[in-house]
Amino acid sequence: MTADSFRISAQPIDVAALRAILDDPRAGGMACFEGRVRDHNDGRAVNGLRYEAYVELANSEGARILDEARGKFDILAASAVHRIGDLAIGEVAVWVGVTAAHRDAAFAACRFIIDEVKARVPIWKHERYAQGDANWLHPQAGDVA
Amino acid sequence: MTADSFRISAQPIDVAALRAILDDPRAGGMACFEGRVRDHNDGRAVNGLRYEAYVELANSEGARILDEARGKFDILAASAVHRIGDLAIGEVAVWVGVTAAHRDAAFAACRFIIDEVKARVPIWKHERYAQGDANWLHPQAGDVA
Amino acid sequence: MRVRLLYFASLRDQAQRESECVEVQAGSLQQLYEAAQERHGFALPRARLRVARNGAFAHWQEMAAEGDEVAFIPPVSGG
Amino acid sequence: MRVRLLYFASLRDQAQRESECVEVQAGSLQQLYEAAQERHGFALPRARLRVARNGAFAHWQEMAAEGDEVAFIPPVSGG
Repeated sequence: MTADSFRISAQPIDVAALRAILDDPRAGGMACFEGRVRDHNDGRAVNGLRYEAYVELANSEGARILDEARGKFDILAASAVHRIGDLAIGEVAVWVGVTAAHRDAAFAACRFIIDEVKARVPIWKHERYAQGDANWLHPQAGDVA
Repeated sequence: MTADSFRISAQPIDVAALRAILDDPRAGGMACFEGRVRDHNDGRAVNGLRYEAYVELANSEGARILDEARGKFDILAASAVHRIGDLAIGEVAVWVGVTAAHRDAAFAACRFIIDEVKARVPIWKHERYAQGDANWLHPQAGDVA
Repeated sequence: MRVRLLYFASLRDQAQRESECVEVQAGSLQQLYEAAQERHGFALPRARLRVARNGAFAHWQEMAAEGDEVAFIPPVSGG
Repeated sequence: MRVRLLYFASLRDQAQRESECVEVQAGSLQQLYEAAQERHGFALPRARLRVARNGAFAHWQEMAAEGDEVAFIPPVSGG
């Protein structure tokens, strides 16, 4: 993985390795966001979940989002990885890191990337609930993510 | 170090350990910010720098900022560490991490904390320039940080 | 002509398969979904989906071509 | 009375010490800085500093008390 890339990963996300890739002597700041598996959603207890992706399109759409971020914000590099497969509570589902000379751009780009990934990249979450049932999440426009 | 604390550290900042302290099954997201030593500032090449702090007051003011963040934003926990001593280019000078059920609050609180730390906590940066001179940074109001 | 359809998430559960090859008359991507929806009883209305053709987002009005791989994209929930 | 003054960053460089104990007349924290500024030639005007007493931020108008530890806080540059 290079600094400027988006990747779908079937393996656990190695945050330390991702941070190291973004090391850059010009960088004054790195903003990052980790999405983790919560033990609840929408008021229901969650035991675990599974993500699946349309991998080919997810990778190209993710790369497009990073390109857009580089066009909109004065950043040095941006990386994002989204996990697929079975995840336990607390595991990292998505990681976004952005380096920039100044923190304004790093924060704004990081926020842009996670928002766009959630809105556009073909990845789906399947939640298993403590009560035994399970559900694919297909949010309506306007749902709180 | 506990999840809800501010600390001045004379040792290198162990980001992996800090992240682990913030693990929380209720957390849907963690926003973090790392400030790193840049190889330039204000157009001048920087070889390295030193931070010093009024440690007693820095720790109490940092703790107050974290309290304010918990009051203003719907977050689960927040930690921040600021390094003092001699740092090389690329080293982590400051780390802020915030967990929350939702990413809006995590991002907003993380940004608030780093902004307030930079504005209020008694820590000073001493830069050594490639040309051989050195300088304490005492920014004027309105300077770009 | 022959096209390959890809199903994800709840569509895959309802179709009980992740893909299928179908023989169809000339038609738009929209018509492909409508036929698949009738065949498999998909709950999601087309207005809530996006469509991709050969690995790139496409428009529902585009006509399918021989050998296309067409994916119906339910509302996403990554992150 | 006796107070202890703490100097940081450029103030410490200019004073060539990180602290000093001084015997002073009754006076405000502002007067303590003005005397130290004259003694050591501090470049920073008081208006750009904050002041702390015994480990907590204080007001320049407060009167110093016997045994106080008073810190002059130049503009900070952490982060």
